[in-house]
Amino acid sequence: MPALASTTVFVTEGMIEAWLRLSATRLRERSRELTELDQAIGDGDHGINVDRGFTAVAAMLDGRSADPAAPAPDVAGTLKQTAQTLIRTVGGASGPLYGTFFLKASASLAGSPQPTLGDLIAALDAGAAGVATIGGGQPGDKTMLDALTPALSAARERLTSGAVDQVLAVAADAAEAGAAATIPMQARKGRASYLGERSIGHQDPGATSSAILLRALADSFQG
Amino acid sequence: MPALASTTVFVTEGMIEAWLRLSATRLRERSRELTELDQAIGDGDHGINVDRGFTAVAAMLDGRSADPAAPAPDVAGTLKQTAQTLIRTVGGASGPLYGTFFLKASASLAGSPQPTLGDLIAALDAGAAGVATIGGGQPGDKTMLDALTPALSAARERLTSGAVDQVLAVAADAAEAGAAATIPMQARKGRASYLGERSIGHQDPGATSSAILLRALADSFQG
Amino acid sequence: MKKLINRVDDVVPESLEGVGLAHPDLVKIDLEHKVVLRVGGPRQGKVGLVSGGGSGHEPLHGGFVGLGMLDAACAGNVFTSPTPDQMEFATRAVDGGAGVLHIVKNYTGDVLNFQMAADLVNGDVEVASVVTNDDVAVQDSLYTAGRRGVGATVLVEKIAGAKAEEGATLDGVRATAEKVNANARSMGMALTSCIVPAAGTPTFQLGDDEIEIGIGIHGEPGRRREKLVPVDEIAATLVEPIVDDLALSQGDDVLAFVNSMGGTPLIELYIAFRSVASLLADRGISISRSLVGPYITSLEMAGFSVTLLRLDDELKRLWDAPVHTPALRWGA
Amino acid sequence: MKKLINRVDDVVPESLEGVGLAHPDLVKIDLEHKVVLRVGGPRQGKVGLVSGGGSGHEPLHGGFVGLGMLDAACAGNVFTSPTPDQMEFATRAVDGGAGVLHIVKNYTGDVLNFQMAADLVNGDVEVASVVTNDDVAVQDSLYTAGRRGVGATVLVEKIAGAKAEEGATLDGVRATAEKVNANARSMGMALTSCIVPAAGTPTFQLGDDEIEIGIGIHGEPGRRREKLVPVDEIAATLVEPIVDDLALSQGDDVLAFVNSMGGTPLIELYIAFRSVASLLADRGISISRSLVGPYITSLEMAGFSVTLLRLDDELKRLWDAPVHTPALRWGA
Ligand SMILES: Nc1ncnc2c1ncn2[C@@H]1O[C@H](COP(=O)(O)OP(=O)(O)O)[C@@H](O)[C@H]1O
Ligand SMILES: Nc1ncnc2c1ncn2[C@@H]1O[C@H](COP(=O)(O)OP(=O)(O)O)[C@@H](O)[C@H]1O
Ligand SMILES: [Mg+2]
Ligand SMILES: [Mg+2]
Ligand SMILES: [Mg+2]
Ligand SMILES: [Mg+2]
Repeated sequence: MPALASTTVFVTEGMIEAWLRLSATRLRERSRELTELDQAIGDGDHGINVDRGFTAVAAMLDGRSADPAAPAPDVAGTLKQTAQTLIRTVGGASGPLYGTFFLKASASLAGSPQPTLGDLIAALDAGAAGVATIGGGQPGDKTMLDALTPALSAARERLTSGAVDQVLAVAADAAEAGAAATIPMQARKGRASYLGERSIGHQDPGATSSAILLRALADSFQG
Repeated sequence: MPALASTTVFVTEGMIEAWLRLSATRLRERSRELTELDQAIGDGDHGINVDRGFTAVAAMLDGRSADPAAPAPDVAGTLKQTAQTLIRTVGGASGPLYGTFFLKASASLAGSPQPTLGDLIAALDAGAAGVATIGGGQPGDKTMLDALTPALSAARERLTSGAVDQVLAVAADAAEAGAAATIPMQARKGRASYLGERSIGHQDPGATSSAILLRALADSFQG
Repeated sequence: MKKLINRVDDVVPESLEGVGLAHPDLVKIDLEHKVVLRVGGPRQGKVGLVSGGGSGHEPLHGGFVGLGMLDAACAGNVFTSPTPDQMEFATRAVDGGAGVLHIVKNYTGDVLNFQMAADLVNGDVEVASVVTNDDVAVQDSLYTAGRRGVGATVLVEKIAGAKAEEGATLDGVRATAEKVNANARSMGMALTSCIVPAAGTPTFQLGDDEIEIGIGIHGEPGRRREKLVPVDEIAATLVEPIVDDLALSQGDDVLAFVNSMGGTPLIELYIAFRSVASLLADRGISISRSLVGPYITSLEMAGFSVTLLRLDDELKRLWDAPVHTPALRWGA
Repeated sequence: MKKLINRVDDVVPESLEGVGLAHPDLVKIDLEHKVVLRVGGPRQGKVGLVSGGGSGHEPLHGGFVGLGMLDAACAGNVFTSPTPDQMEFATRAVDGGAGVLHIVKNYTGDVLNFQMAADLVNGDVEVASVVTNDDVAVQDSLYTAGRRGVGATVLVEKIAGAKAEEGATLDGVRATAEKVNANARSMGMALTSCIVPAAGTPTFQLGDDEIEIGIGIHGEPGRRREKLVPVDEIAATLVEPIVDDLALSQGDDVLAFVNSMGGTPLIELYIAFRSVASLLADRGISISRSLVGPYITSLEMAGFSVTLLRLDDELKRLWDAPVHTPALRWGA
């Protein structure tokens, strides 16, 4: 993809589908790693949970495209179906949280039939805000917000100056750095908070899966 | 002890006590080994059982001798108290079986205030017969009878010709050989019989504890 | 991993099917939603009780569906909260017009999913909820997820169930449930880890002489790791913070619940009960009701937890009221 | 060895004490004789039921003392038959003039010790005995110790207990007990070994993918060692010899008892129950009563056993009769 100034680039439904499918593949590949992170400071199911959820998302996309009667999907609609699928199949904390993330992102795009990359970043920002609202957390609590929040603000900063791939690459980089930065944190939200000081020294599984989602976003839009 | 022809040698109560105490020591030392044999073809308690029983016998002897009011014990009385102690403290199969062994031996000596070694061998023979009666077993069934029966017939054969220590040494040798000979046998009595062919290849724990008793008899009378 | 299962993915549905086959007089299973329903429901005019949570804690919750306890239980995947659609289905299924109480253990996932479910039935079914949070191993704080819900959940389900059976209103049942939760505290420990079937490996590793104090019911690490000590000492470590937090004192009357984490056999559990009883006797606290057994477990984990509930006459009456479920039965 | 105990030597007495402390309304403990006694005994005119055996099988037997089941249970050391003096004490303590039934599992030690006890009370108390021998994993033969007594023992205690409660004579109670034993067969398997506290090490070693088929309740080796397979297949291996030996056929009605060996949690046990139910359904055999849980265990051993009892109207009535013991309770 040529290095266009990213604010003017349109995000198609096909690009979102590609992102979701690549996310499903990556989460499956790294499911065991995520579960092991969750064994250390949680209950050892995070990789299983997100793998189950995104496998269902991929199946939902397959089912939809195999159905000749299905209406042509748009970005907001796909994000909403993703949210519903995650809420229905994941459970645990990450089900409602990722569900809310995609639901709020979808709502933010409801009025944009042809969203730009800027709209998408704003939508994901709304998604992260939704996570913060229902979960009551904020960056520094050792949760997925520690990957999402820095990623989206890095993207926002790059938006006017950078090309699409740069914008999403800095977001993915920031998400990965944010996930790594959870290691020294003491958890204040989610199951890891029960551990108190013993949560220090381990990377948060949800922040890690969020970084995987953002890297998949960058890679799929670039590809 | 000089090498007297053994039929004419008297067996004192003190000799029986020495035997019982040495048995208690030996069974304690070899308790784990007996338990491991029982783990292979039984339920893993034989060493624990006989150790508990003979520890109680030793305690009974101690208690008796510490009691100034206790009547002077005789051989038959000590064997009977041993039987009662074992029946009360061992449980399992070996409790009633060894209990019967000592009870029947005691009964056989009831009319002999000054038993000879020959009387003792005959008494132990009666004990083994008691084991066969209540247990319904016979030599070859892979039980304690495979040590007791050959030991007592070897002793009987040596009685008229041999010295005390020889008589009891051949008995102990025969008991140990008998215990070893249980290895290739398929069990027909006791818990090991549940195993069918899988009982083959293991030495019977009860035969082993019987051999320990007979070796203790030889060693204590010699000493 | 050695388990009595067919396929990892079938663990929860097949176990639910087994419950249905073993107790057809008490429960029916909706396999699509993985919900255990009391037979003969919904009961007109009776407040419905719905609970649920991750699987792996059996008999909680499905084993407590029946007369005098729950009307429905939603089963999630192992150690994973069920989803809002399951809870929505259960809530609608048990509503007899008097409203439905959600009994929720305080975990982020359970709380969020039950909240979403309540939103989904909003306007159709009146829903109240009680969140159990009795685990004193966790520091309570506004700035964290707070204490976990553990053993008290069983007692809430029994006692609120009896209250609902008496014909109380939704508010009344909720108030009783909250009273139980407010008067109960728990703490647990583990001798061994558990193995989440889909993970296939132990959630944590303990040395041959190590125990985990303050364990939760998902194999999540506890307060600290210690050397194995006699159970009298372990029991003291668990009982003291409970007694302190409940401010129990001489003359108080409690229900003592000594719970197996799943792999601990009764012979040991009763030794632990003896330790607990003697610690309470030392403090002049009397045990007038007791419950000993595996009621809220963590798969095959070995270990136990202690829950104490301060009793009054109402709680005793409701505890003693008839109950007939797969896992708890008396008076009926 | 990690266990919730204080000292190895105190395991049995402290566990008994715990039972007494947890269930003072049902049982009292004679610690000197290690006997669990039903409160309010002896009952004049009622046949007394005494059982007992090695410890480590809890709740068997002490957990089954109470209304409609046992009058006394003698606890031996772990996996070691109790001694005649314990049984003599229990027999005398429960005799209400109508005689006493000894319920004995078929192990050489149990049989011999109960026989000695019967001899000790001869002339004072009329004693009858029933020897349970339901384990089809063991070949029955006159020339061996015969089959082991396992799961049927629980059913005998329940059903003979109900018969005695109805006021039947000693002969009548004995006949009912024998009828249950004659119509019941069992088989078990293990995923892991157990550890006898005094031994301190596992009784046997199983590989990470191995199971023991035909295990007894003392960790004694079974029929054969196999690779772990899905529980549907394991259940078939256990159910087939039972169905054959009982000659069960289409239209028969059974009680299906799926028992945890101690360390197997309910989530797995219900999957096993489902397997058993589907195997029986395939053969047209209907399950009209069921029992699922840890009732005759082997310390912390993981595994399960299946017991099937062919039912008729009398057995159903007696099974359904009220029972109130620490481990089994309904109708009272
Ligand atoms: N209140 C919260 N806000 C944001 N993220 C949270 C919150 N609670 C938990 N999380 C995230 O969820 C992750 C755990 O997800 P998962 O293991 O799937 O659920 P559960 O904790 O229910 O087992 C954590 O690593 C954390 O990133
Ligand atoms: N019928 C019998 N006759 C003779 N000896 C027997 C008989 N049954 C068992 N034994 C002996 O008892 C031993 C087992 O004793 P022990 O382990 O103490 O009892 P249990 O088998 O009840 O656990 C066996 O090794 C065997 O030698
Ligand atoms: Mg988790
Ligand atoms: Mg043995
Ligand atoms: Mg979870
Ligand atoms: Mg034994």
